[in-house]
Order: sequence, then structure tokens, then C-alpha cells
Amino acid sequence: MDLSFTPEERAFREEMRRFFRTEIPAEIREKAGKGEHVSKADLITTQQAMNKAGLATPHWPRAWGGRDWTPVQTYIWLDEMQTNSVPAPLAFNTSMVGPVIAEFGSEAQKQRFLPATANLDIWWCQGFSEPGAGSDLAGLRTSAVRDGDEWVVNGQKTWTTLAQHADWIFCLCRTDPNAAKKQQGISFILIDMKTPGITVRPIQTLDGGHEVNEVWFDEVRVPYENLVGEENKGWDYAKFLLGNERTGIARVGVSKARLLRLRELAKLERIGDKPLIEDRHFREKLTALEIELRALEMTQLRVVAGERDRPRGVPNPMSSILKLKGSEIQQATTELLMELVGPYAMPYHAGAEPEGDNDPQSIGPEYAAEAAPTYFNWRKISIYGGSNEIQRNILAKAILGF
Amino acid sequence: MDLSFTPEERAFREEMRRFFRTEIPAEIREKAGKGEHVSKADLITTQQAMNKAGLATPHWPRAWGGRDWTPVQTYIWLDEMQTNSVPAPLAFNTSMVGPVIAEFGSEAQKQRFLPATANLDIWWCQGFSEPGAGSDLAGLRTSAVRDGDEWVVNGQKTWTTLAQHADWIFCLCRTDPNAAKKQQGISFILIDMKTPGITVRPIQTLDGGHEVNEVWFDEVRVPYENLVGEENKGWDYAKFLLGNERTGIARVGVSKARLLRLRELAKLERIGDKPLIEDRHFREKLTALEIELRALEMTQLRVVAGERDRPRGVPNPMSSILKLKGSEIQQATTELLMELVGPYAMPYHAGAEPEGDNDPQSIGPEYAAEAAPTYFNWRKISIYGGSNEIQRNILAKAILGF
Amino acid sequence: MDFDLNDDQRLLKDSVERLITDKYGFDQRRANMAAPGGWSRTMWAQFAELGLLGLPFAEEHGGFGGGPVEAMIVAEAFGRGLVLEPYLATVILGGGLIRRAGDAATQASLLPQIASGELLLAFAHVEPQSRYELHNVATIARQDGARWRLEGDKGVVLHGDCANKILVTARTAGSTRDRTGIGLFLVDVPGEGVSVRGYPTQDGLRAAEVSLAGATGIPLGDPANALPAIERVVDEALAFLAAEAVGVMAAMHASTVDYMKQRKQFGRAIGDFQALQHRAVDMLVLLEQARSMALLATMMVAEDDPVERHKVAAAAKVQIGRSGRKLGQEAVQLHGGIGVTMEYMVGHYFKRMSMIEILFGDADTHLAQLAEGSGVLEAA
Amino acid sequence: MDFDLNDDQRLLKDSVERLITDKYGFDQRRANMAAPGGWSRTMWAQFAELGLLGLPFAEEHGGFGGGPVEAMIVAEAFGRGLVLEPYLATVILGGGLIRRAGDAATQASLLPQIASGELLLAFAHVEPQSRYELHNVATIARQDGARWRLEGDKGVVLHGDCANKILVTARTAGSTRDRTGIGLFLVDVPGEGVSVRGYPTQDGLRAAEVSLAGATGIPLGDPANALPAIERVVDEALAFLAAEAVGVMAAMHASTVDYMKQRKQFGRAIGDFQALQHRAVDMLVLLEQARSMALLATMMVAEDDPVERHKVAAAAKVQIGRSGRKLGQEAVQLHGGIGVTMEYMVGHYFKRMSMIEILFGDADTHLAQLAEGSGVLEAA
Repeated sequence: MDLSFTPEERAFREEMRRFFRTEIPAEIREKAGKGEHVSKADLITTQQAMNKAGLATPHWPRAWGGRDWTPVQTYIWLDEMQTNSVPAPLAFNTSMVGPVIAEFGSEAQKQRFLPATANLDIWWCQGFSEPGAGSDLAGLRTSAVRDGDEWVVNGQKTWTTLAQHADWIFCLCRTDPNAAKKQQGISFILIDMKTPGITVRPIQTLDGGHEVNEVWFDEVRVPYENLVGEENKGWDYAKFLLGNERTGIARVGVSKARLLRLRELAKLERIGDKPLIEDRHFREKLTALEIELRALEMTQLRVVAGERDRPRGVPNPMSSILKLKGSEIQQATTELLMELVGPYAMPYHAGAEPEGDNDPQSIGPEYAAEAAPTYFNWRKISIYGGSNEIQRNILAKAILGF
Repeated sequence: MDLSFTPEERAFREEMRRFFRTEIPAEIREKAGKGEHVSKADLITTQQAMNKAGLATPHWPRAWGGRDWTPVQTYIWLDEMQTNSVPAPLAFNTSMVGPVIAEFGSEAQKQRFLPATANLDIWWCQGFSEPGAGSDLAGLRTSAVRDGDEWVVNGQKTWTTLAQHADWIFCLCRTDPNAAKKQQGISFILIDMKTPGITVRPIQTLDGGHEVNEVWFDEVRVPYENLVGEENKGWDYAKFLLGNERTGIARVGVSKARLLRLRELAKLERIGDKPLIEDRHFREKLTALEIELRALEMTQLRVVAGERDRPRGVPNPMSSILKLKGSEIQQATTELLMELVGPYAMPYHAGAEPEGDNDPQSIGPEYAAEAAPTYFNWRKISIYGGSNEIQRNILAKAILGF
Repeated sequence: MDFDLNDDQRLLKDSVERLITDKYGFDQRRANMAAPGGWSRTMWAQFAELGLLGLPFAEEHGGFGGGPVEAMIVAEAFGRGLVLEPYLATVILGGGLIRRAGDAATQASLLPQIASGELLLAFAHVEPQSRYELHNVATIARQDGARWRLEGDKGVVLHGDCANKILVTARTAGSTRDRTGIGLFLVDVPGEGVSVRGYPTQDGLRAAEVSLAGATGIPLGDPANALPAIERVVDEALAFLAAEAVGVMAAMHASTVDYMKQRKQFGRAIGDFQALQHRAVDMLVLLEQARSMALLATMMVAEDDPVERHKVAAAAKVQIGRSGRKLGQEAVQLHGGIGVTMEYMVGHYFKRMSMIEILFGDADTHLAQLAEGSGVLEAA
Repeated sequence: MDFDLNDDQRLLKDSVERLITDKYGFDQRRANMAAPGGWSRTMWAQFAELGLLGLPFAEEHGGFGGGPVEAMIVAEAFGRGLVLEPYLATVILGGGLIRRAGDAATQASLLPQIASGELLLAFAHVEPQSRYELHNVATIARQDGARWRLEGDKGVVLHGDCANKILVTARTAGSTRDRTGIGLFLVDVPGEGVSVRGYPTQDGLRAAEVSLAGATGIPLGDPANALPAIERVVDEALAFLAAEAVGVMAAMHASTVDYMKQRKQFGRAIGDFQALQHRAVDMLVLLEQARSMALLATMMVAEDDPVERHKVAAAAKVQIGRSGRKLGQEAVQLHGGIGVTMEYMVGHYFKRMSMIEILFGDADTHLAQLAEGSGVLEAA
């Protein structure tokens, strides 16, 4: 048992840190660190810089830009990215559809999509959830019916993140309504968002932002060749996709950056006749959260180290612990920022909306503007990507054997 | 809406307070207030003093010593009793078997048992729980088979509180094993603890105390006339019994006395260079608990006031809230005392055991001796009398309609 | 001891609740929010008509002599409706300050105007450095002949952008955190040296930043010692907010329970899952404890002893703040995805609850202050 | 970065766990507790035979040169077994103090005696006024010719009633809470001026009150500045206790899950109830977070920088204390009635956990102290 990093691992960390701090524009990292809106252009700039350096898709197969890193290297890469407030490569591209195409797609699909996906030349969104199929994803009803060389797709997807930016959507569609189990009879289909019959309707989130959408399919005709892998095997690919790369889910680096920032801001904010950072109650709350985070960081490392001995693509149920605790800590940082800010958490800044045009810094201290929107918006963290209730069900079954 | 007490109610409170402070020996109240062991003799002394003044069984029918008080008066009586650390009349007698005999018993049973029960000349214990029937009480298996003028009882009861002191036990026994539902076919039978075939085995609780027992029945022959009410109707009487007088369950007065005591003790205990009471963290914890208790006191008053409009003997599901929150607060006071005491919570004082012979005051400060035993012992509060999980089930069904 | 409403109170409750049910649905509320100024003058006229705007005032001032229980009834109903109109700012805070600090003539002149709906008020106390301290006042009031002139910046003034008059705390003596030397001044808007910048708050209500550069202010009561009256009125506002919070929490809880009964996953209503049922029960306990504290605050807010009065008001704010946050987070969580959108009422309740947490001091602030004292229990 | 044990460590783990499984069942433990002095000399001899008593010492001192990972392995297994013997007192604290504060000759003389099982030690630092402060020392050491004489009262000395020598903190200069002027003295027992009153602790282990009335003490290291060595050893003890707590918690959790699968109510295993399953999951999260912190403390305890070392040891104590309390309470609750009796192991785990919470400072105490510093995160 050796709980320290090897010299090679430490050198690798230095390399990553240097890359992120010099090659990703400071203004993008600063915006992300403050919780401000990061634009589509910023995300593209970031991912293309990473892709150029071979750092956007390290976990892909080597032939398509992967790096064959150890789990620890992948962890370090992610940790440095998060700690330095670098927006991650678009997960829909690099963690979701990319690996699925690389594993199950045809050679033509790989050629056509993988380089563009890695470079964010194509922006993907995910068509999984439906109004009646959230936690119970297998209950989905969007249908794809074969008609000669085409699929005809009808139905509705929801919670489609950043669909307003997307060029393509990867969809789970029901292709055999008569299958014995509802997990069967589902196919994984790639659809160009410019196809006639697709309507995107924005859903405004609590903070006033526009991140998610409903996507409607009305007699949408899709080339048959856009099917990935085999017909009716979509559920297997979706499981593969969801099991992929789960260790980043704790977002330890993100929380670390936020906690360090909270400590700095608490020096600026005053309570009574002294800075807030000298208030014992506040310090104790902050410190208690830091302790939880250090423990979680270690839990994450244990999961990362365990990856070595696990079959690829099979999710480690321990990662559900990372999701549970990681979401609690992230949400707690937003509560602490609300408390830190005090009365100036109240003003609503239109500038907090993506593409808004107000100046969010004009009311109260600059750092106050993002407090409430982040608090409201981040309630989603314990809901999406498998709600915390679902994570508990997974742990009860897979680890405790109930 | 008038949220203050009437002058009559305030005068009544004064009367109760005066009675409890003058008529109940100070040394008994002091022992109870400190959480020290209160002996059988102390309990008898207290209850007999109360009975003499007509204050042991105010909620009984008037003919048998009841007082026809309003719910608010009953609440005040209880609140003053608890706040002044007066040991309550033995619940098995006055809240459980007494009201059942008064409501469903024969005239002969009333004559024979009620006066002696009120005066604690008979000490009752409760034979309900069994090893296989805890939360699921209706699953009980102790049998009573009629044999001429007698019942023959076989089986095992458990968690029988203070059975070692008891003269009589009231038992739920299965008298019709073929009944359609398991709640049917149960009878309510009174059994003299001196009857041959009864064995009492002590169960030692975590604090080292002896409060509960197993009671074994081996071919125990009981006069048929000791059946209360009708054969096979025992479940109804048990429900009546459990629904009786639930507002005291929050034990607000007990917690109030403990919190006031904690505040006093925190002046004696030192942390660093100052008294613990000046430690901000400790004060805030104490104050937060006081706030919860004030809210609970008000919740209790709301339930009490609502009693007026409810049928007698039907438990108000709101009283489950009193149990849930009341147990949390009581347990929190024990944690706070542990924290207050510090290292001197560690010594185990044999004197803390009932009838023990050591001097518990010889190690560390006097008030430290009860800290850990009470913390350990009071974990039971959220388990017995319908565990908190059962209370949640009741609320989910009865109030939320699930 | 009697928790029942009397006939008048029941009538009040029925009529306010009917108003909310009929006129404050999700879409109507959104329409009100889109109206100029962010709230509905039509609703305001209806409040006046129902007598709500004069509710706490004496009959001679066009009011109904309502007490804390009446205020509680209105607050709870407004909580359920997420009412946007400036009732707290104008009636509870503005009207309260005039009643508690103003002389007879001022009362006679202004209170009827509030009751009729003509006069809108706001209370400006927050400053960039003050956080939640009412006595933390850097704004200066200087005598200039017969007039007082004010100099300073006030922030997050509730409904400050619609007020005809703003009640401003300003220092006439002492240093920034002294408890004495604080005055309360009526400032006309618009007026010379007054600049008001309005904006929406996170819950869809309104507030403003107010800059005073030599603005004229008319003192309300003793210009050197207005703090006791201010603290009294803020305690009344805390009791009002506690009751409003109960309305908000009750609505969130009811919505959650309903949703759990309707929403199906894995072939059954999610309300069939025991783990979720128990969480709904824990929410119920939070709600009932909060309701109890709101009742207690209502009962004690008329208390003349400022220490006892404030103790309970502050304790209620702690209870409401903690219960409300937890309950609100659970309500959103149990609604799942739609809980974090603007399209479902529960999120709006959650946002209002979050702002109530902040108003006049969050739970930690009040707990810290209470902990300095001798506890909140009544000694035996 | 590698969480796997090496071959020697795996061997150690196997043999200690086998010992616990074979020799430390519920009934055997009860028998050990009933032995004279409250623990088993036979077990102690077996520990010596297995090399456990010399584990952390150099080979030249009869030891095995084990490091923090080896200590962690032993601690976790002892936690599962609820071991009663004075390992913490003698090997970790006593042996640690001799290694960190003693000169070469003392080490050469005493460490082999510990390793062989002949020498039992105890560490006396708590005083009636000290609470958890190691530097809060009122006991006085005075030079009397060539000898040091000690005067004062020490409380809750772990296994002080069986020790042949007690290591006593005493003040040679300064006032009660000064960080300097503290010495560490070896006191022989029995000895003139030493009175020891033993008693069981709440977890069934032993402790003693020790009175010193002119007792002779031999200084270990610098009599004016022993605190740094003491703090280092206490950090080692904290890491040990964290690992022991993980053993205790893991056992409580496993017992709870087993019980839930076996215990039937309402015609089904209580483990079928989803609300209880989710609570068992929350316990798992507490356990794994505690395990992570114990690992971190193990990793950092050999750190020479006392600030960084103590920070992690204290953070581990906070984590263990909070997780352990919550997990323990849930374990008892989910066991129902039998959880609060002496008849089932879970209650004994709960009691040991409660005492671990207290030893060398509870969670609140360490959190308060950590909060004075600059946080526990490593800056990027």
C-alpha cells in the first residue's frame, strides 16, 4: 500500500496544470470559476485547444485519439481541469456518444463522426429522457418505424441539455413495441437536428437560465444507416454509455475550487465589525465541508484505483457514492455562498441569463450575482444523471445485496 | 383564537406546581432530575401522594377517581409534573390497564383492581411484545387455551418493563388460532405474576441497567374470569389502550427540565480558559435545541386543543409527530450532556445500575455519572412504544393519504 | 388557550383565501409579474376593497383594528398565492413604522392613504456594510436649518421602486454600529437628491437601490432614537414572514404529496415507494414545527417587553429558516426535473422561501444573537 | 498511488483477522472482560507471539519496523473484535512516547520489554480542568536534588490500573495552559506517592484515576518541552483510533444489513422495506467516507511537518466522530429492541464508538481548532 503519487504521476500533474493554465484562456477559466455563464464559443475554444493537444478524449480508443492512460492519470487530468476551473469537454460528445460510436459504430460512422465529435465541430445532445420516462428510462415511448431506407421517428424527448446549440442528437427510440421486456426493442439512432419535423422548445430553469429543452419529433425521417450497432440493442449501448467514466461525477475539483473561493470571499464580506472569515460559526461550517470534501477526494481515489481490476464499461456501483456525496457537497457550497452574500443574494440580475444583456455587476458586490442562480440551478445535481434516490437503489442492490 | 392561557388555567397551573413542589419529596425529584435511578419505593411514595390528592388518575372515569378535566388541564398537570421532575404515575397502571378495565372490565374486576391500581398497591406490567412480534404486534403467538374454568397460557413475552417489580401482568394472548385475520382471535387477560409456571429473565440494557425482561409462560393456569371484556376482542382493547393519552408522549416538560439543567451545568464545566456556557458553538447548539423544543411545546398544545373535537380513545395521528420530534429532542439532550461532560463521560459507575452499591459520585464531577448511561439507555425512546419508523408509516397513511 | 378563529377571523380567512384561489393562479400570477412595475394595481385595489390594506390600523385611520392573528391569516394566504404586491413593504413595514414611530398627525394623515391604496411605502435599512444589522447605519442625516438632509446609499429596499415615500434609517449621532443616534426619515419619491434604481428580486418581487445625495427627510419620531420602534416593527415583520413561510411550506408540501400520488415510474405511483413516503412525513414534521413557531411568534408579537418579544420572533425566524430550507429542497427533489423549472409552481415557492430566509436576517444570524442571551425557554 | 497491501501486510492482516475471528467472539470477549483486571493475559501473550506488541518498533528493539499501514491493519481488526487489551495504551501511546521522546538507552531498555509483553504502560494527561487540551497541565514536577517529584491528579488514564509504568505529563515551568514548560515523566507503579484507582469504562475497557503526591518521576526527553513529542504521538493515536473506528463501524454496518435480511415483521424481511434500505445506504456512505479519512490519516501521520500532520489527524477525528455517531445510532435503531441490550454485539460496538468519539477530543473540539487555521484543503 502506497498512498502517495509516484514521481511520474506528480510530473504528469505538473504537465496537466501547466497546459490548463497556459493554453486555456484565463478569461474563460475566470468566468467558469465565478459560476458565470460560459458561452458556446468559449466551450468550443476550450475543447479545440484540448483536442489539439490530445487532451479532449484520452479515454477513447487509441486509434481515435485515446491515450491509454492509467485510471490515476485520467483522474489527475480531470482533477487539474476542475481545480483550475477549465470547462470540461462536452460530455455528450466525449463521454457519451463518442465512446459508443467507437465501440459499436460502423467504420463509416467512426470516420464520419469521431474526429468531428472530438473537436466539437459537431455539437451533440442526448435524446434519452421523456416526460413519462425519467428515472424509469426504459419506459420510453418515442418510436422509430422502418420505412425502406429510412426510420420515421415520432415522439418527445425532454431535459435535453443545450439542444439549442446542438447539430446532432443521439436518441433512444422504441423500434419493437412488442418486445417481451421494455428494455428490449430499443434502438440507438443518430439524428441531424436540421431534419424537418424536429421542434426544440426551451425549458426555463429556476435561475432563469436556458439549459434544457423539450425536443419534439413529428414524422422525422432519418437514414437507416444512422442506426448504431444492431437494431433493438440500444439499451445495451445506453448502459455502456452511462457506465463510462463515472469517477468524474463527484466533481471534487469543482468543489475544491469553490471552497477555496468561498474562503477568499469571506475575507471581503463583513459581519458586524469584522470580516466574515473571522466569524467562528461560518469558519466551522466551511471547515466541516472541507473535511467532507477531503474524505470524498480519497473515496474517489479509491474508486479510481479499483478501476484497474474492473471490466471496462461496467459501472462500479461505488461510483454511486461519489454521486451522492459529491452532489451534497456541491449543493452545500451553493448554500454557503448564499449565506456569505447575505441580503445581496436577493437581486435578480438579468445578466445571469445566458446571452442576457444586463450588467450583473451593477447591484451589490460582483460575487453576489451568481449566488442565488447557482443555488437554484444546482438543485438539479441531485436529480439528473440518475437521481440520488436511484443511486441509493443501486447501492442497496449492488453493494448491500437487498 | 386566543393563544394565552385563561386566568383559571393559570391558577390551575399554580395549584399543580405548588402540589408537586411541596407534596412530592424533594430528594425524589432531585434524583429524577439528575437522571439518577429512582427506586421502586420512590415511585410508590410519589404515586400514593398523588393518588391521595386525586392526581394520579385524572383521566379515569369520575366514578373511579377521574376529574373530568379539559385537555388543557390534563396538559398542564403533565407539564408541571415533568418540568418539576416528578416521576409520573406508573403508565402501565394509570394509562394502560386502568382505563381498559374501567371501560371494558366487569364490575367485579373494577372493584377488585381499580383502587389498588390507582394507588400502586398492585404493580402492573405489560405483556404485549414477543420476540417475533415487535412492530408487528398482531403477529403474537403466546396462546391461552380454555380448560374448564381456566386458561392455560403458554409462550414468551419480551421487553417487559419492570416485570421484576410487578404483581400482575396484562397480556395479549391468542385464543383463536384459526381466526381469519391475525388481529382477530386475540384476548386480553390479567395474570398474577405469582402463578406457577411464570419465569422472569432479566435483559440487561446497554447502560448496564435492568429495566426490561423476558417473561416465559409454561402451562400457566389462570382463572377464566381474568379475561377482560369479550373473548377474541383483545386487539380492540389494545388499540384503545395505545390510543389513550398520547399527548404526554412528547415529554416536553422532561426535555425542558433537562435543557435548563444543561445550561446550569455548562456554567460549571470549563473549556480552555472559560466556562463552557461561554463557548459559542455549545451555546448555539443548546439554543437551537431550545427553539425546537418551544416549537414542539406549541405543537403539543395544538394537539391538546384538538382533543376536544375528537372521539375518545381514537388516537390522533398528529400525536405521531409528538413522538417523532419528542424522541429526537430527548435524545439530543443526552448527546449534549455527553459533550458537556467530556472525558469524564467515560468511567462506568456500577452505582448507575439500579440497586447497585457503588458510589457513582466518586469519579469525576457528580453530574458526569449519568451522561453515558442516559445516552445509551435513551436510544430506546425512538424504538419502543411504536418505533419512529412505525410512526412515519402511521403519518404517511393517516395524514398524507398514501 | 383556544386555537379556533372567531367569526370575523374566519370571514377574513375565507375571503382572502377565495381571492387567492380565484385570482392568483399560476398564469394570473405570471401576468401580474409582467405588469408594469412587476405587480398588479388591480389586485392592489381589490386588497383595498377587502380592507386588507388598512387591516392593522385603527378605525379612525380607515382601518379595521386587526391584530397579529389577522395579519397571520393574510400572510399565510399570501404565502400560498406567492403574492407579488407590496403588502409587506407598505402595510406591515411602512404602516407599522408610522404607527409605532409617527406622531398623531402623521398617522392621521398617512394611514388612511395606505388603507385606501393611494400611498405606497418602502423601508430602506440595508446598507452595503450592514448585512443584517438594523443598527448598522452609515447613512447620515444632517440638520440644515429647519430641514434634515440625508446622505448615503441604501440597498435591497423592498418595493422601493414603486414607493411614494421611503422610510429611511439615518444616523444623527454616534458611529456606524451604535444603537443610539439612529433616526427614521420620510423621503418623498421622486424628490431632489433621491435616486431609485429598481430591479426584480430572485423570487419575482421587486426591490431597489436608493441613493441619497442631500435628499430632504422628515423625521418620524425621535431622530436620535428610532431604533426601538424599528425593532418592534421588524419583529412584527418577522411574525408576518413566519406565517407567510408557513403558507409557502404548506403549499410546497401539498404539491409534493399530490405529485407523488400522480407521477408514475416503474409502473407505479412514486408515492408507493416507502422511502419517499417517509421523506414526505419528515417534511410534514418540519411544516408543523414551523407552523407552531409562527403561531408562537403571532402570540408574542404584541408583547411589550422587547426582550421577550424579540426572542420569540428571532426563534421563529431560526425555525422557519431551517425548516423552510430543508422542506423546500426536499420538495424540489421529490418533484424531480420539473422541480427545477419555471414551469411548475413548486420552484417558485422554493425561490420565495429562499428569499424569506434572507429577509431581516438568516437563521444563523438570529441563532448567533439568541445564543448570546439566556436561552429561549421560560424558566419554571 | 496504490491501495493494495504488500505481501507482508497481507500476511499481517490475515493473521490478526484470524485471531479475532477465532478468539474474539461474543462469549470469549465476555470471558476476557470477566478476567482479573478486565482483560486477558493469555490474549496479550498471543499478541506478543504474533509480533503485534513490537510491531512499530525497530528490529533492534525486538520489533518489526511496521509503519502506519501496519498499525491501521491491527487497529481495524481490533475494532471488529472490540479488543479489550491495553494495546493503545501500551504500544501506541506508551511505546510511541518512548520512541518519540526517550533517549537511546531508554528505548533500548523499555521497547523490548513492551514487545515481549512484560511491560504495560499508560499515558496520564487528562486533569479535572483540562478537558481535551494536551497542554492544559496543572500537575507539577519539582526538582528535588537529583530527583523529580510529581504532585497532582490525573484522570481517565486508559488502562492506568494495570500499567507497570505510567507516563505522566507535568509542568516544570509556566502556567496551566502554556504550551512550553511541560515535561513527560515515567512513574513506576506501585510506587511511593502514587495511588491508582481503576475502574471499567463505558465500553468495557479500563481506566484509572491517578493521584501523585510527591511521586518520583524520571523525565523522558526534555522536561521543559515534551509537548511536540506528545502531540506527535497523539496524532498517531488519532490515526489508530480512526482505523479502529472504521473496524467498529464496518462491523455495525454489516450486522445491521444482516439483521435486516433475517428479521421478519409484517410477513417479510425488514430489509425489503425501501425506507430502511435507503438508511442502510446512507450508513454505507458514512462508513466509506470514514474509511477514506482513516486512510488519509494513516498516509499523513508519518509527515514531519506537525501542522500538516495534525490537520489531517484532527480532520479524521471530526469525520470519524460525526460519521460514527450517526452510523452507530442508526445501527441501534435498525436493530430495534435488541440493539439497546447487552445481549447483542451491536450495542457494544455502539458503546465503543461513543468512547472513541471522546478519546483525545470530540468532533466539535477538533473542528473548532481546525477552523482557527487556514482550512484543510491543499491549495492548488
